[in-house]
Amino acid sequence: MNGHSNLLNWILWMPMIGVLVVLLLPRNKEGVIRYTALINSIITFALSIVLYMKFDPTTPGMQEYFKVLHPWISQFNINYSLGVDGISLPMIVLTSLLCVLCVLCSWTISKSVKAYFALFLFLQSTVFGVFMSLDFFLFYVYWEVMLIPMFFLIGIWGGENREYAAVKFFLYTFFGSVLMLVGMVALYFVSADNPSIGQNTFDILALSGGKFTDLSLRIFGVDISFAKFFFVMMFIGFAIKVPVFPFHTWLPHAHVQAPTAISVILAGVLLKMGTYGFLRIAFPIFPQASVYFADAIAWLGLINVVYGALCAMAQTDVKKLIAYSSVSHMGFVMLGLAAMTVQGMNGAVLQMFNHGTSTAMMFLLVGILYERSHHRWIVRPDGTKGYGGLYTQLPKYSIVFIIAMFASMGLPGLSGFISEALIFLGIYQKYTTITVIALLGLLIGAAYLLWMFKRMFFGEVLDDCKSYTDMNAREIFYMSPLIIAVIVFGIYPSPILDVMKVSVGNLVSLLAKFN
Amino acid sequence: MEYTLGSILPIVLGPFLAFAVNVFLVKRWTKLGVFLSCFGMFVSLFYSFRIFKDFVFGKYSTDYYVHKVFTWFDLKAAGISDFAVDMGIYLDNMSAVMLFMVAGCAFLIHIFSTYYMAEDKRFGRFFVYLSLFTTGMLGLVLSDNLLSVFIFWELMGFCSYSLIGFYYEKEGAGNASMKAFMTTRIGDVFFLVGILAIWTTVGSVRFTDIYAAISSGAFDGLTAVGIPLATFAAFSIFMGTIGKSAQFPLQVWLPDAMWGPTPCSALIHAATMVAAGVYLSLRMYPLMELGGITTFIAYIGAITAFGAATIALVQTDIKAVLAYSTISQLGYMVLGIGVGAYNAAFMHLITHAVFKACLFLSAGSVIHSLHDHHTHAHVQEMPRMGGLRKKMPLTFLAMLCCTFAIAGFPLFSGFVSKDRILGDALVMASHSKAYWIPAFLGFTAALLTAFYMFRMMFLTFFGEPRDKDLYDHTHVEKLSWNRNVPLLILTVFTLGAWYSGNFFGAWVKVPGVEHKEWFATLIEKPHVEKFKAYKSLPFGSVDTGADRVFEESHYDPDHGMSKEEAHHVHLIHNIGAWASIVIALSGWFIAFMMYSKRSWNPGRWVNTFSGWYRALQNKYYFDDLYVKGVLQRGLLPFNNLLARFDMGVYDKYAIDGWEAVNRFFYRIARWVDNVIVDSIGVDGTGASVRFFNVILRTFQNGKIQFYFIVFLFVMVGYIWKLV
Amino acid sequence: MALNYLASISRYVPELLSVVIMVGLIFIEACYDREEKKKPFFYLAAFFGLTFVFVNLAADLSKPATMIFTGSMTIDPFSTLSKMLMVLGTMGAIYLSKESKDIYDNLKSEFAIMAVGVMIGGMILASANNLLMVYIGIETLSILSYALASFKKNEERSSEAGLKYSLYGGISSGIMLFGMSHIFGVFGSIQFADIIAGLNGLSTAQLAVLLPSFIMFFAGIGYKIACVPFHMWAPDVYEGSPLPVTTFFSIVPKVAGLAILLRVTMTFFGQEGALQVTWVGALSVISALTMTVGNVSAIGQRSVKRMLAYSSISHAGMMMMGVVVINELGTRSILFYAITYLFMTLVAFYVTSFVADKYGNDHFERFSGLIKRYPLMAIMMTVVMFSLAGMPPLSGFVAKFNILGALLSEKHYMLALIAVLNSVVSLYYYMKIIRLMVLKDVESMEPIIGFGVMNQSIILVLTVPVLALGLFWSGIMRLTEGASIFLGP
Amino acid sequence: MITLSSYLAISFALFVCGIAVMIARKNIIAILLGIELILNSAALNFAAYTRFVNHNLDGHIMSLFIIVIAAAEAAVGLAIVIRFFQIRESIHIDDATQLLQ
Repeated sequence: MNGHSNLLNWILWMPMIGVLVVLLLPRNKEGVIRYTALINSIITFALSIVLYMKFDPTTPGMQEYFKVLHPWISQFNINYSLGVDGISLPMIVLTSLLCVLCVLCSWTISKSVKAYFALFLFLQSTVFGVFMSLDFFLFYVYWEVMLIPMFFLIGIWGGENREYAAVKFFLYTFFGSVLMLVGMVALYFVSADNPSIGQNTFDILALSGGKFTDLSLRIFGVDISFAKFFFVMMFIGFAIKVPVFPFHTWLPHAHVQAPTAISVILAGVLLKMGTYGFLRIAFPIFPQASVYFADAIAWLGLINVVYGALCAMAQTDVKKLIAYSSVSHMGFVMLGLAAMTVQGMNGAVLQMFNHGTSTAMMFLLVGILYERSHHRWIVRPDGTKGYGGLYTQLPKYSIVFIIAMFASMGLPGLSGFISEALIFLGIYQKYTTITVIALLGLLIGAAYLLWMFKRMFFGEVLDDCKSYTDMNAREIFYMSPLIIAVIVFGIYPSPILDVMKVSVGNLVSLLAKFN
Repeated sequence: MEYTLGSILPIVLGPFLAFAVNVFLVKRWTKLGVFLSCFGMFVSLFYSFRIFKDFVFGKYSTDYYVHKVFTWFDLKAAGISDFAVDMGIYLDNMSAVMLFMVAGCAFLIHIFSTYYMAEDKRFGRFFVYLSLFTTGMLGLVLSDNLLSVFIFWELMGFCSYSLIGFYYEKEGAGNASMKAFMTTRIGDVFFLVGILAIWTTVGSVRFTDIYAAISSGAFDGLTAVGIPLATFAAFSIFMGTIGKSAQFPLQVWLPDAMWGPTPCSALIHAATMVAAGVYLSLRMYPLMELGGITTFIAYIGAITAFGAATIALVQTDIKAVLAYSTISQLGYMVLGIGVGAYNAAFMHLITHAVFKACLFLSAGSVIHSLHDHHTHAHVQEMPRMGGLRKKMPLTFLAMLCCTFAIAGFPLFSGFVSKDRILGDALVMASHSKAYWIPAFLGFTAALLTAFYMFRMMFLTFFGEPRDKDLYDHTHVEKLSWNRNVPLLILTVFTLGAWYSGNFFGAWVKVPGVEHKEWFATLIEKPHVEKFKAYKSLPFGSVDTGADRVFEESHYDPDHGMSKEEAHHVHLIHNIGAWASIVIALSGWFIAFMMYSKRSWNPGRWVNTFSGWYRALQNKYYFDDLYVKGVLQRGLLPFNNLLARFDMGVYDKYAIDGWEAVNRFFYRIARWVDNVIVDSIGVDGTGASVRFFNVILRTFQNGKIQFYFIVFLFVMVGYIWKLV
Repeated sequence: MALNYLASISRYVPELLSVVIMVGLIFIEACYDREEKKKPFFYLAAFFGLTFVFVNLAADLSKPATMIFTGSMTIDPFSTLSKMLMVLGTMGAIYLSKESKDIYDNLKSEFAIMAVGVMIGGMILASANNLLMVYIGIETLSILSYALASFKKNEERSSEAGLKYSLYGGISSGIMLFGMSHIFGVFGSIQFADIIAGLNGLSTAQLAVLLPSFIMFFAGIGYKIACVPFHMWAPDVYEGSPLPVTTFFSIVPKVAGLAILLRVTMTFFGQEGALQVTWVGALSVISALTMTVGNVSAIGQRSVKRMLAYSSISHAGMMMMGVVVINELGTRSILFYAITYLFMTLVAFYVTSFVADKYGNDHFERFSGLIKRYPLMAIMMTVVMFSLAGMPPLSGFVAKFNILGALLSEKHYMLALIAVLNSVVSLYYYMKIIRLMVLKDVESMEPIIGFGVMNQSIILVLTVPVLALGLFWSGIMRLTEGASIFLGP
Repeated sequence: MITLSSYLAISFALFVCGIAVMIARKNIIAILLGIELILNSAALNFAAYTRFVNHNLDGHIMSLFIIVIAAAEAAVGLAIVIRFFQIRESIHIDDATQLLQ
């Protein structure tokens, strides 16, 4: 394709336009505000579909056709440069899709609607920014700005313990990202010494390719490999978002306290930003360091899988259970990344997408249930059942729940399976033991979901469940895209795989050079 | 016959489309939906019969096959990877026979269900699941690689989950369905490991490629987690069988599967799910041999067969008896695989499928007609039955034939297949001592089988009705096509002749060859070196097999052994045959004496072996071990501990602790400001200002001056450091 | 080299102007009778005058750097910029004093006058080019500050603050002088220019004398910047003195002190050598300590004012990191930081002061639910808090980014890590206010008089740069690029 | 013969005395005096250096300014002390502890 397109600009700024419109609308016109947000997000989604259509899967790396580049800060050679490749495209589509659904599912929000939707659209735009930006500085800015709307969305509209959760999420991520900041600036200043770059730059593409392998730095008179040191820095930065084991504890709080739509965005998109960071920045810029640390990453991923699953099994709060389950599932992604094989990497990226859809379904469903029951206890603290016999009470809901559950369990025919199978195939080639243990994690994963389902849905209908109404048209409407996605991509994953396999392949071959 | 997609795909698409349509249809137009599923089944039956006929009566060759493949998805990137995941259809004699059996049983079960489930309020949904379930099994049989086997395998797992939990108002159903899914999934996980191991070694998971790889020694010298790779892979895959086919120690889920409606038990126990496990092991037989785990398999099978049979002795629920008999029979099949009776094991799979389906359906028809009008529940308890043969003669007839079959009476299918397994077990035992125990257990189990099956018959149909009230409310069986026809058809196929070919072998007789047992002739162990030549065709293409030469199969009763060896084997086979006849009869006799003539009192046995009796009633305490021991004592407390650690300890102290640390530093700062000063103020012995002791003792001190002191100290410190 | 006196004066207009303003203000003040509460003309004059000074300075920016009064003063873009900052800070403080209730009405005008005086001291300090000028500048700065600190005449805390400030200032200036005297002894001149010349051929004995003397010299400056360990007076004084004064203290003297610190560093330790190594080592330790102590102490505070005071200490530490790296980038980043810091501090103190006026104290709880009552103010405060913590895309982040860049360009990795981790800590206590303002429920709905339309709009105007400089900062960068230290022709 | 070193010795003595006074005495006035001592030691240094090392006027000017500014500083200091005294009726340094908490 020749010529050039501003599509990325449009996708990136469309939500911002929405923010402006919402802000200009009067506070009491809630209906209008809702519809504005909805229309805006739908337009964005349409644009992202157009992007998908125009995307040329055969060309590796960033697509020239979509590149946007304006100089921003000339002194630091910082540019406003956007681009899209096979790794970011699925994420962009996923984000725009989920945002539409989230707007729909936050229809019932009644507390200061205006602010809510303004912040929400703002959040959407920043997330797009993270997935599109090719300039490290820009990436960092978006990465950080994203926290601000998130903080308020959790802190204002969240559950009873929202403040603590919001602050925790904020500080945790901020801690990680400042470490990343140091790495970023350090890279900028060493980049000039590198003959292949020649100038100080934040351009991710220019920086990537393992150009800093033989640098070293002194701290307290000790010589440390530059690449390794800053890989660890960035690893911590991204690992907190994923979240990888020692840094995972913000997630249960945030997910549980956040309102439904925000939990969906959190689990569906924000967690992927961490792994996306690995794919876009940490691995390409420090390939040799990442190969060096591959074992550690694999073990951490394994811990995620098993630890998350085991913790999930003990939860009595549905949302918390699902939160831990996504800890476990992101562990699979980490395993796939650690494998650094074609299957593993592709599986990881595919899993990023699939987990986005399936876990979003789970959270949406929990939200629907919460609107009916106003609690989330599987087993109340006093030991009585929180739910029972929902299968009889809410048949439609139960069917959708089963689909979501088995999708996140990785049942063949539903989206989770293919990605997980690919990941396992990839990781097995390197770490047999880890694979076997991780598969046991898969087993536990099935166990806690089924157990939850059994406790909530089987048996006689509880008295206080008798009043619940089944899913209404709106809810069915916003669930249906996900149902379709989960089933279709479970049977025929090529639409996603085809756009990403070349880009992922390039990354793999780059890493293979340092193996 | 030319094998276009049109001639193969309908087998799967029939039920699948029925399912797909029904999902939306069945709520509104239930009747139409039900008809659709049955019709879909019929379509698949029709096409599978065509293939069956063509393979068995037409191409009379052991290595005839149809293999069509297509690429599901790929990760091809120029110069980086050419990884692609292929799917395909693989047809050979085995799958042809299997297809016919599955489609036939499933179809009949569908028909029966229209009778059995008619009053059920979820009539329609039942058929949705049924169609999907059958789709899974048929797809599994058609598939040409382990991955798609696994996919359909899991699909069936899901369906069994839904069907066992069909009456979701009951807690028990929930438990049972979860138990079934989880237990089988344990096996599945290992199966997946096996798939990965093979995939990474062979580069493909197609059966043909795996055979070729085995023959070319791709597994030699490789190891995984310290054991030879072949053993590792074989074991992992066999674990899959253990899970799916409810072998020891994962047999616990099958009895609970009774929670589902009876027809679905028939489907699960007979034709589809449990058969899948054995089928997989048969397909992977060369790998098992290579891995050298056949002895292990034999032991597993024998233990399962014996243990389940013993448990079945004490069951009073008619379906429970059948369930345990299923486990035991599956044990026989696995034992057959273990002792190398490839052909016999597969035959037993088929025969068992038929008579067990028949048994369950007839049990269903018994239960369905025994309606307790107090509790408005169907009665399954044998103690409340008795003398029912007058009420429902046809069902009685069907059940009787099946019982003969399963008990291994001559002329019935069970005899043909089981006897061969036992015979081969004897042969193996004669070769090596290691096989004595399996053989012995096998024969004992045969005795027990005969006993408990006839016990069931006597308790159910003979003697005087023990629950008069119930008996009187049971109206006499009136013929209805969708109740009795399936039973009768299945009953017909319980005759051994169909399989052994003693009567009908002539059908598949080709000029110049004498009587052949078509089954023994057409089904034989895959000769791995032949598969080097096997090639697949693109999916859409027309496969006539014209481009390949197939050697006509000839049945060698001596199995390529020397004369005296063969003589020895035949001798043992004959001994085995006679032995099993005697055993079956004696089993019947004991049951007769106990439950019909009532001259032997079973209670006495119960008293003498009370310990055993309790053990049997508790299924050897396996459930207690798993549920109470492993889950409630082991996993759940550990989880709670872990979760509490995660939030209560790690998060609370390691993460939120940083604030405390900050406050600590802050306090230190304050301390430096105040405490030291005050202490100096009180008695001038602040450690840090010892230098100024003299002055400080004489003079009191204030805060500002403390500032000065610190100030000066820093100055002095710097200067000290620098000079 | 140096210009003749008239020419010198031509470059010295701003300072003279400020003196004129100060004197003029005194006269105007005298004209009012003592019942007169609000003195419109007085403030009008003050603001016009200061604006005029500002414009003058701005015009000076483009002119080439030079030394005046026989090299005793340097007029270079750097000093000019820092002077501009001081002028702005003074204006902000004066406006706040006009609005605040924290100062007795009859003293408000005096505050303005003294503030201008302090500002003059700062200006002298900023362009001082010999020891004498440094001394005079610091003293002018200090002596008036003592008076300002004890501005609430009848309040014990205030006078005590003044007392401490003065005593502490006394000793530190004394020690500084003692150090200076030895420096003078070694080099035989008080002109920086001569000192640079003398730096090369130094005997070890001289070095042995010199290093302690420099440290003593630094004590004087460090006390003005309030860096650890010379910071102890700061919280007490900030707390004790009225809010406008605190605002003033946390801007003008700091900027002046940093300016002179930077000049001294660049002048004496510009070239490699034993001197530089020691100095850089000492400075990096001090700056890291300053930042950490400031942050750690700020967490424990209940009063927002005290919290801001401590945080200003930590910010000073941050700016000192720009001094540690002895290069253009450092200078630039310090200037940028100072610019952004000015606006942020002003807004923060404005809001705090108005809230404090309402309730009589400035505890955190007073801010709770502000968004419900004054959404605009709450949002502004939020923006500023995030900016102070260094969240993109706000100017505070860019400032931190510049400092970081300076550090890493000289490969001070450890310092950089300490800096960013500190910003995490700081985020925590800044967020405390945001949490209260946005997430908590409102205490009482009665209005806050301080938040009139005028004040709100002024706060808004002051916040605009905080936002704008975060996104479009290349302009300011270009401005600061020229602003290098002038070390003589 | 009086050399530079003797001057320096004296000034250093003054310096130390000043410090000692400031630390030791509780009377605020005394502390102010201590400050004066330190300043004087500095002034003396300047004068001495000018006399012995280099013969320009810088040192003298410094000393003069020191004297002047010291006076001014003392004045302000005393003013503050008076204010403090008016409030607390004491010039005891230990009374200046309001800002501790």
